[in-house]
Amino acid sequence: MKVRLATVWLGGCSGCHMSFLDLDEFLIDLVDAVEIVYSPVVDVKEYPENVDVCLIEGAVCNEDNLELLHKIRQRTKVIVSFGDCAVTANVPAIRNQLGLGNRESVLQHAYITNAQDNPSVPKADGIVPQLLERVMPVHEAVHVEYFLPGCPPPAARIKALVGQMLSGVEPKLEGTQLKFG
Amino acid sequence: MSATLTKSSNRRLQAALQHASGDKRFKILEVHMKKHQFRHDALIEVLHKAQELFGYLEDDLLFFVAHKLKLPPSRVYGVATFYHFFNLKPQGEHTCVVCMGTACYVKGADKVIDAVQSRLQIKSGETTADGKVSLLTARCIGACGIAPAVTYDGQVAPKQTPEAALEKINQWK
Amino acid sequence: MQLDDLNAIAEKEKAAAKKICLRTCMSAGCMSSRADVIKKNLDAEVKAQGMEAEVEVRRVGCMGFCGQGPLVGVDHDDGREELFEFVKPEDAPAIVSSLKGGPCDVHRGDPKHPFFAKQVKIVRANGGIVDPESIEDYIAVGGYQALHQALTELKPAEVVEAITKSGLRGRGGAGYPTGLKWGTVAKSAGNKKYVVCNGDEGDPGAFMDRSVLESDPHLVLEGMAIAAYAVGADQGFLYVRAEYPLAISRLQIAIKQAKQLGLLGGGIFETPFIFNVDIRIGAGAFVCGEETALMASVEGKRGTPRPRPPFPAESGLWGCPTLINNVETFANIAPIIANGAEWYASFGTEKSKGTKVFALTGKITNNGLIEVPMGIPLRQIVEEMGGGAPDGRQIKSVQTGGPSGGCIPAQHLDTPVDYESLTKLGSIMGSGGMVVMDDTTNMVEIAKFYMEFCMDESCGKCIPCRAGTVQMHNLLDKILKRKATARDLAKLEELCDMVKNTSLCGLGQTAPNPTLSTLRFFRNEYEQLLQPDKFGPRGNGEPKKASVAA
Amino acid sequence: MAAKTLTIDGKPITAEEGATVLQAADEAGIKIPTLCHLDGVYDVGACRLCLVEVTGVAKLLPACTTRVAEGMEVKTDSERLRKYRRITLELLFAERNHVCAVCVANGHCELQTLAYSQGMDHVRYEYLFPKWGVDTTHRLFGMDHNRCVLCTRCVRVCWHVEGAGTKNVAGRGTRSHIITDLAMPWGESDSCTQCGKCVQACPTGALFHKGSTTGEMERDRGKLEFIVTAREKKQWVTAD
Repeated sequence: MKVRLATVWLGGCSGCHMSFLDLDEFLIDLVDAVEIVYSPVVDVKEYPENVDVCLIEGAVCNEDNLELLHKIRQRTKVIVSFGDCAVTANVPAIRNQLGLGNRESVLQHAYITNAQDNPSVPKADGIVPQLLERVMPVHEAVHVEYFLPGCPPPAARIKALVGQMLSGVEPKLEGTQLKFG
Repeated sequence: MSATLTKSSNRRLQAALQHASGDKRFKILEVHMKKHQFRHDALIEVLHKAQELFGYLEDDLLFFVAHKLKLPPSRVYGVATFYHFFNLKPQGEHTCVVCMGTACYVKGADKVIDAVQSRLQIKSGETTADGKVSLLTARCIGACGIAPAVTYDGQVAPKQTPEAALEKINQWK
Repeated sequence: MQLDDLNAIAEKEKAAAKKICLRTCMSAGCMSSRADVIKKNLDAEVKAQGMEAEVEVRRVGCMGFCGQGPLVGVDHDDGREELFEFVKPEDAPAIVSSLKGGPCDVHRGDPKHPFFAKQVKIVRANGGIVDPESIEDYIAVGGYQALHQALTELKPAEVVEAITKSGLRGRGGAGYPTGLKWGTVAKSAGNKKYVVCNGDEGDPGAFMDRSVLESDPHLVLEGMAIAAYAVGADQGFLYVRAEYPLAISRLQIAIKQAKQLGLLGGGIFETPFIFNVDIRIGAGAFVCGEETALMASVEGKRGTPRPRPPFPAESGLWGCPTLINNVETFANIAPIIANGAEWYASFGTEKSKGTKVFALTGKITNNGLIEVPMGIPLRQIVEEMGGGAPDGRQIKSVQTGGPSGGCIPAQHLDTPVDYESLTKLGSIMGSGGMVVMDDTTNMVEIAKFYMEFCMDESCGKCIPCRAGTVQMHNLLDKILKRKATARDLAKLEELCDMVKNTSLCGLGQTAPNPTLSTLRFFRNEYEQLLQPDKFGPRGNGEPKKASVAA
Repeated sequence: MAAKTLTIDGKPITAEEGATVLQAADEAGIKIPTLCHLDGVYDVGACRLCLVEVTGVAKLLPACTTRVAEGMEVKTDSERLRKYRRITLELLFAERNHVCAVCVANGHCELQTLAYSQGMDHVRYEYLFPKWGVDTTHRLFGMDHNRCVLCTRCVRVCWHVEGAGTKNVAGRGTRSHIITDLAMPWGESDSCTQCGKCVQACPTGALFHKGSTTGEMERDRGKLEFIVTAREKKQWVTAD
């Protein structure tokens, strides 16, 4: 049976997914071993049940992120924090330095101060997700099994971890493979 | 070609000395430093004296001390900010120091400070906007036998309650 | 000054004694309730009632029963003793007229109360008896005789030996054998040596040293002088917290008086021994109680500690051999020299000799200072002397050692109070703070209280203490806010272990103690606050690292 | 000078009397992780990364300030030490805002290198996200307090090598921070000689040459060693 693999994109720049696509021919090997059941690159709307492995890119920035993450944790055996935003909260968390009220000030800055036209903060209950008071790395919200740092993690590093996992050994990255940034 | 040599004069020191020249307290401070033979290790005693004279340690004053004791200004500033007894900002007309030592804490000092904070609308370490009252906490003033203790303008008051503290504060404000 | 002069002063003082002595406590606790006005009114009243010839109103230091203050004690010439408690300035006429049998409804205390009766006073023998601002008073009770004896009858090495034999251990907290420390400094090579008295009593809930300094400053000076003679130092520093203005002013007076009589300075008792003492005033930094930080502060620097070795005994102030002892340790020296090491060693237990002063505070009926022989069961202190918890509550735990110590639960109240027994229970003797907590106390909150203290007082030099205390504090806060899971508690315990073992100085190394000790004895209080780990590893109980075979 | 024989991680070693365990290990090719240590200035034993186990000593000892002794048995790499080092690094990363991805020192940072070499793949403690500023008032250099680990290397080189005493630590505990003179903008400092030694000494991206962007801030530590060797050993040309 193929491994049911999901990849998820929370608050991040999608660079980690780009790096994933840089796996080139390894992607072809991967297709033999895994079934991609949920990902920004496939058209599935609902996160499915019984997922074996989920790579999560991005920090936990808004209520949607958090809700999805909780669902992922309940439906997934192994979660991998994929890239620095997921592992450290990285650049999305810089707004945390502004302390309480940082939500309002970043929205003000993005949608009013820097607006080219029609300055207004997007608000629609139930449609536009609320920003969390504090951006978190994934493991602060749910338990995470493995960490794959890097901004973005180079394809070789992704291959190493995924490869170890698929071959059934306990995944372990070492040395420069753990380098942040 | 002729080389030009310039020497930027220390404007900050001159400003500080200018400031000092018209103020008797600097003279008193200098006498105190002399008593300690301008020794480096007298820095903390000198800062105590400076704060006693001026109420707080402003930049010019620290610069003056650094100059007289022949210490780098950064060292003087580092010492002044290490010890909580020294204030680098002016304090209020009155000070209220709530002791938060263990004995006072288990006997309700937290309730006293909560009451005072909400009455004055400031947090510990702050001064009211009108400059009337500074609120501080102490880490144990050694008056545990009469806990909880609060020091009002330097006078220790025993067995304080939120009501007693507010009564005192209301006399000031 | 020679022995005859000393004796002459003592005789003169004794001859001047009046029939009745009204001892007015003028220590910081009673002063906060206007003890100064009480003394003034008593003076005026004695005059007004024409009793100046037979009544002396004496300013004295701490009597110990601070919770009942202000206190006035009465000594009659027939040996009768009386005690007035909760005295107000307007009570003066009644108290004075009562001496002639007049009516007096001022609250009376019992001088035979177990709080007093169970005490053995060595360090505090003069507390509440002598006028701390009068060197003659101190000399009249035998003061400076021990210094004379040391200088004229003993070689420095013999003084060290006496202290070693007495079994005295450092009263600052760690309990290092005092004689051993003195011996090291004495043996260290160097022309210049220093003696430092650590009066930076920063433990919240402790005020033994303040009381000793305020009540009997000469006892400490005499102890320092004997130490200086023993180790070969000629300069002393007395480091006192700025929070203790009364202690500072009394020490200044004491130093001045001792110099005037030639008991400090050059050629003491006409020997070649020279000893000067300077006061150094702290400025609000708990870490300066740590000896290397204290030395940095004496040198006028930021009070940050440095790694040991080298120990101060070899390289201390300005690189010179330096002896650092705590106030109470120095206060034990003169009595040991005067009465002999065997006499001292007859008090206490096998490994913890002598007496210890404790500040008994918190949820306890009788608040105040007590001096008890080492080895006394904790229960005797809190129940018999302290009178148990007030308002009909039960004692839950007794905290000793302040932010470096731990909470001893009620089931261990029969533990003897000595260095080893307290350490075995995860606490420490500490400097002598004893804060009683009753059954209304939340022990996790207490742990957080102490952690917050350590976090605020961390000097910031080493990473484990600077950043670790913050994280431990935040984890405790998270537990108290009912947001933490068992994983957070595990993280807290791991951090406690790490900070304890890697911090640079004693502050960081002991900062986890209150948390560890409450975890040891009150773990259920933590666990009750934990939340289920809803988003923990999937399928609780399963192997955490499920491998995914293709 | 007398030589001392000891073992480090089981390897017999001879070191000069007075040498530190760190020096002895270094000469024997055993690498002990350090952060506050800097060749050329005195040691403070503050970062606690170089703690080692010494047989017969209950406490862990900092290799940088512990002198070698005859017969000493040192362990530099036990399970326990590795765990403590990892926690120390996690605490540092959580303490300030170390965002490697957008740091001038990315790829040339001692903190970053220590983190991956000690196997730190994530930080388990909550990030504190404090608000610290960046001082770019100096003509040549900048100071980003968000990246500072308070190793005090800059303070020590400024005082002991340059002799200017411009930098020092102010405040205490977690509010400790590096200051210039009386905590004034660096560009207004009267004492700064603009020598740049502090920038060379900094292990992270806290001190940088103005104008460097992400990953561009490389340092030349050799310059400091050169000055110290020249001053102390009167040697201006050395083999390494």
